[in-house]
Amino acid sequence: MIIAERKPMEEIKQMIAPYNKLLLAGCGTCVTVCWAGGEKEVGILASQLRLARSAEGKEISILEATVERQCEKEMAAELKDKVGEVEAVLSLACGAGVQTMAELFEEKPIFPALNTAFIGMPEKEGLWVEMCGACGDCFLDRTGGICPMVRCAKGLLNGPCGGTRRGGKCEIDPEKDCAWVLIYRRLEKQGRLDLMRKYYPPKNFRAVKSPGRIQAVKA
Amino acid sequence: MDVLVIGAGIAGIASALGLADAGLKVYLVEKEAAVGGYAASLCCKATDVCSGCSVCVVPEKIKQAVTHPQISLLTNSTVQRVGGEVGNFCVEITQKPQYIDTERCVACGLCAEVCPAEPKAVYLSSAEAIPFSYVLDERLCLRFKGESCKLCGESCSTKAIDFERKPRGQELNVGAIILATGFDIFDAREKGSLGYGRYPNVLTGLDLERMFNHEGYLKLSTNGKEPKNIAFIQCVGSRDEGHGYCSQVCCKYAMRLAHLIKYQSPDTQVTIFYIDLQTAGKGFAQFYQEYRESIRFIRGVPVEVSPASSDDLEVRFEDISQGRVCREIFDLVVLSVGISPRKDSWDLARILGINLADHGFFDTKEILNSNGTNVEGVFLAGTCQGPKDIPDSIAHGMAAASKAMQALTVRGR
Amino acid sequence: MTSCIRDKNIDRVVVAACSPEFKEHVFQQALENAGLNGHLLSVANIREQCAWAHEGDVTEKALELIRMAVNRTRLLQPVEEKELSVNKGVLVVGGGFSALNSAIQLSQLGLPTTLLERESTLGGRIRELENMYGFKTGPMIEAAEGAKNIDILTSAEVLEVEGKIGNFMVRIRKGAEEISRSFGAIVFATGYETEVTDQDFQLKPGVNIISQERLAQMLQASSPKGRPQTVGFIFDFYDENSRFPTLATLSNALAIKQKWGSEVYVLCRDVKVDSEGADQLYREAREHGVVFSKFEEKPRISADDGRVKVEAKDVFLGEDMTLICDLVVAEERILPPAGTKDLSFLLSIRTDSQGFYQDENVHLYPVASERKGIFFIGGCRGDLDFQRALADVSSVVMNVYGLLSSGKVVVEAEKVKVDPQKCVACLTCIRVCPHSAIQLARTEGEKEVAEISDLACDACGVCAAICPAKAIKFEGYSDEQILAQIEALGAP
Amino acid sequence: MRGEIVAFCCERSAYPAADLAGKGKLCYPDNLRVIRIPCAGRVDAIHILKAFEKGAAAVLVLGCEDGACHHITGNIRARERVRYCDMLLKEVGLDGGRVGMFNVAPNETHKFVRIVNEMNEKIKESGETK
Repeated sequence: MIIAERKPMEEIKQMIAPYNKLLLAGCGTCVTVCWAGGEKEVGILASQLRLARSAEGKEISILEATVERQCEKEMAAELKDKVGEVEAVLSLACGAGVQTMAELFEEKPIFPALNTAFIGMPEKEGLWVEMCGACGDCFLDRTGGICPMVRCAKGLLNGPCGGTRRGGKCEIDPEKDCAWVLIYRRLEKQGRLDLMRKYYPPKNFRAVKSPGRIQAVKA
Repeated sequence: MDVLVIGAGIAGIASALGLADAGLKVYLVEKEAAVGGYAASLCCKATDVCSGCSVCVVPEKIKQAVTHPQISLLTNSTVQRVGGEVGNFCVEITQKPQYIDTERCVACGLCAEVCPAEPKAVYLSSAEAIPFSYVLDERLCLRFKGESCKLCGESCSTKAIDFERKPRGQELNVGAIILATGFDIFDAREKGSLGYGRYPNVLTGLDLERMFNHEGYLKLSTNGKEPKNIAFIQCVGSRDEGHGYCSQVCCKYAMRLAHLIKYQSPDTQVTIFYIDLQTAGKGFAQFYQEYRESIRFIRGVPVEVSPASSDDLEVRFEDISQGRVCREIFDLVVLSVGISPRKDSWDLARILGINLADHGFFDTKEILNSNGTNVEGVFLAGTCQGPKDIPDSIAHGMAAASKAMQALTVRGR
Repeated sequence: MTSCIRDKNIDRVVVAACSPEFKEHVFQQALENAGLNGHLLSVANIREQCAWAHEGDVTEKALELIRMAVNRTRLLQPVEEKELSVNKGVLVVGGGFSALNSAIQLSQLGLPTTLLERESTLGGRIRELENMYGFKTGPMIEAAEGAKNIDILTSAEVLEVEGKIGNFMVRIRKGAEEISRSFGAIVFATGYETEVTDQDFQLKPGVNIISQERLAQMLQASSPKGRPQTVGFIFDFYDENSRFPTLATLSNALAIKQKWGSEVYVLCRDVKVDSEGADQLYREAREHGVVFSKFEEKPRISADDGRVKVEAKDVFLGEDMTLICDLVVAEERILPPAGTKDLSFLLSIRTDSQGFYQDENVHLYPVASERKGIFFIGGCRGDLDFQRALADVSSVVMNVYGLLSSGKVVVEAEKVKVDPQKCVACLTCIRVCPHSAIQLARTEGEKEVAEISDLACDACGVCAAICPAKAIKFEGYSDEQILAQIEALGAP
Repeated sequence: MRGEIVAFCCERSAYPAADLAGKGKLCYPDNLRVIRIPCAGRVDAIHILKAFEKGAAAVLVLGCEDGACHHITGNIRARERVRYCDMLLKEVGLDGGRVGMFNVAPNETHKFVRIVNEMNEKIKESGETK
């Protein structure tokens, strides 16, 4: 799932400074699940912006709407009427959603209210951790299902850096586990520790050719 | 089958709720005008966090009981006579005249405004009282002194006042009876050397609880200042000649109150004089270490409190760890008074034909059943059986309800 | 009021009067009597929180409070009551004193009970108690075995608990096989464990240092060979909250005096006498010549030529004393039973700071847990004495009986409900629900959404507040209804 | 700004405490508007923000004592949420400290009155009452 978080308020305020009629568009999928851009967050941000404007003694009119997935043109198109009523749109979707909106409503400025952070999973309610860097060349088969590229602070592919702290914690952030300690333990459990001895050449980061494009063969 | 619960303190309320939730009709008889007993007059002892005193459970249980469709509440009422046997008790109850109808009174206060008596003969007993209604005190009312005053009755817009009310008797038919008459607080004046009742700055733990409830903070009655050096004396009316038992509540309430005082004003000194600290029990271990750091504990029970100056008190005690008699000055002495059996237990014991145990609490039939009595169908709940704190009283009240239910079910078959 | 509602065809009611605390249900009844759903009512509290709370003219405020109530009432929807049937069967986990007694009492009230014991025989630690209270284990087990509606499963353990009060599905391993059964409520009476080893202070059980349990066995044996001349008891050694060990010590010390006539010393910090009859027992022990010595610092224990040397600083004497004992009875530290952690995780139930079942929350005492229909009694929820454990037993019986006896429960249907269209199945509500009342509905052919059990829900609204998709509506306290009250602020 | 104090009161603790304050005739500022809620954990950021939008000068969330919440952690969640709201308000230029979470037991009337009075003093200082 895509994890995002709200941009700093100052940045948002600057983006929308020239406009007095706005649509706050939420997205009902990934960013709802990670508490960043669902209907609730739309309401909170709208309220904040109204308060900010009224503190400055200025008017603002805000429409609020949330669609199932902003990254689908058909779904984003549901916002057509509302977009027509406003001067600009503040999208609380991930980068894909913002761009879909921008493509769909070319005549209106579409601003991102979120910073899209990573692909991750919830550790508990309200805490998400990065799991996947979308490198396009998955090698989880040989690391016990743990990706050192994103879960090791240094992105090392051939074992730990040597700075691992007591208790298997990361040298850079003692709050975090050393990914390679996790990998070792996992492989040990599976009786596949021999994989630790193998050397793997530097990763080919050209697997995903930007701009990425995947064509399903069956389509 | 219906059940009678005598006493609407926390144990009686727990019993009544247990049975009512199981679908039985319950008569909850209370001697006083308001329900809740002692538990309802205690203060919350939470600081930043709940200290587990359970006082906040009480108003909620009261609310559940008074709004429960299966519970009939009879306040100002006493049991006069009991006949019959388990499954078919016949109980005679008398209700004191209710000159002000609690159902009609809206507590607007007009009656008190017009009352010419001094002090006023109509008043609210307390803000916490439930039912919340004015009461007419016949000892103060001019009308009951032969005058023809009826100002309050005329002022009452809901016509709640009726001077002609007579004591009301009624007979109830019940299958089982639960006694939950509670306790008397030990009268600290009996320990004359500790000065309660003679020196204004000697208070009981209950006085302190009520002061926190009514004022929100402590102040000395002599000079209106906040006390800065406080002594708690444990086991006043417990574990001595006449009271060969531990009252179970005093150590914990003293420590919790002491901690609350330290929390409100950290520069106040608090000393607790004790024999054995009773720190066992769920949820207390985590606080005890904290208490040890903030409170001074001295092993030994003081024998005498005497005035040192106009405001201060001198406490003479044997410090056991030093093996000598010491004197120290405090500005407030709190006596951690214990739980005593009710003085009127004897009357109920006679009416019901049940036994009293050595200390004066109601006697239980056997060690395996602290709810049962020598009379089948009569059960004990809460502190009328022996000292208990609020959670234990609730548990014991529920247990009595369970025993009554079982007795009725077995008979019903 | 009832006739007015009926005659004028009124569809919602605002009462501007005293606090709803004690009277709301009266007005609700009036609505119901008029054929109107009782939830279509708001009470504007213009007495306690307006007229009585301020000096001077508060008419403006009263009007505003009424406007707030009117705004809320406009949006109210009826909440219907629904009758759900519940399974009357009760699962009692454990086979010790509390478990046996509660099973017997439950079955007497006509509730079919299943007793599930981990060991191959029933009884648990009851035999240790025989010494203290003089009752017999055998008849108690026989009573349970003889009762016609008690089903006994020995050598069995709980693997999984699913579902809600009234219909818990429990997966049980019995020996080699696995069985699944449904129960209306579950009572855990898994007891406690004890530990006597303390390496740091050399207080480890051996020939001369024994546990209370071992002592109880020795006392039961008719003629012990080589009666110890001097016996020392030590407690308050590990922690200072031992209630049950104190009682065991007092009664065993007395028993030794009476049976063996040994010199008996009891070393402790404080004698815990806050249980019924404990202070009397303490007196009796002293009268029979048991010597009590209190310490502030932990005593030092060492071996001394086949005997045990105990050195402590007595607070009464103010000096060091040395005891040479033939036998030292070590305090048993009361611990939660093994597996408590796993089981509490499995049940999503919190334990207290000592690791026992049941959170330290006064509203759960004595026997409830945050999940309706799951109860904890006796030693597994804390260091209880005998009387308190018994009170637990009867309490839980009353609780369970009140819940299940009629075979049905009336609930407010869908008071808190999930809008399946809006729910994105993010699991947030499931993770935060304090009562484990929410689960993913796995209806075939439809998308998975969160579903709130009317039976298990306690209507706190935590889920409605946290739902990022605003898919949860709490009728009476919905976002719209709360915001409508705010909307009325200051508006004339 | 008109300067109301909106208090979200848990119906199990602060709401009865407010009632009891009235019954005891303990006076507190009449700009207090109590909204009854089932648990402090029911209060959401949007409720608090909207109250400010509607001209409230301060918002109080009053729940049970920590460790004595019927819903185990409802009051702790409320505290976190209030802290979050304080941050949201700061972001838009409203001074911190005008939203607060406090614990009140059902019989702690004096504490209830003190909390309301203190908040009222605070908003008076910043000149936002009528």
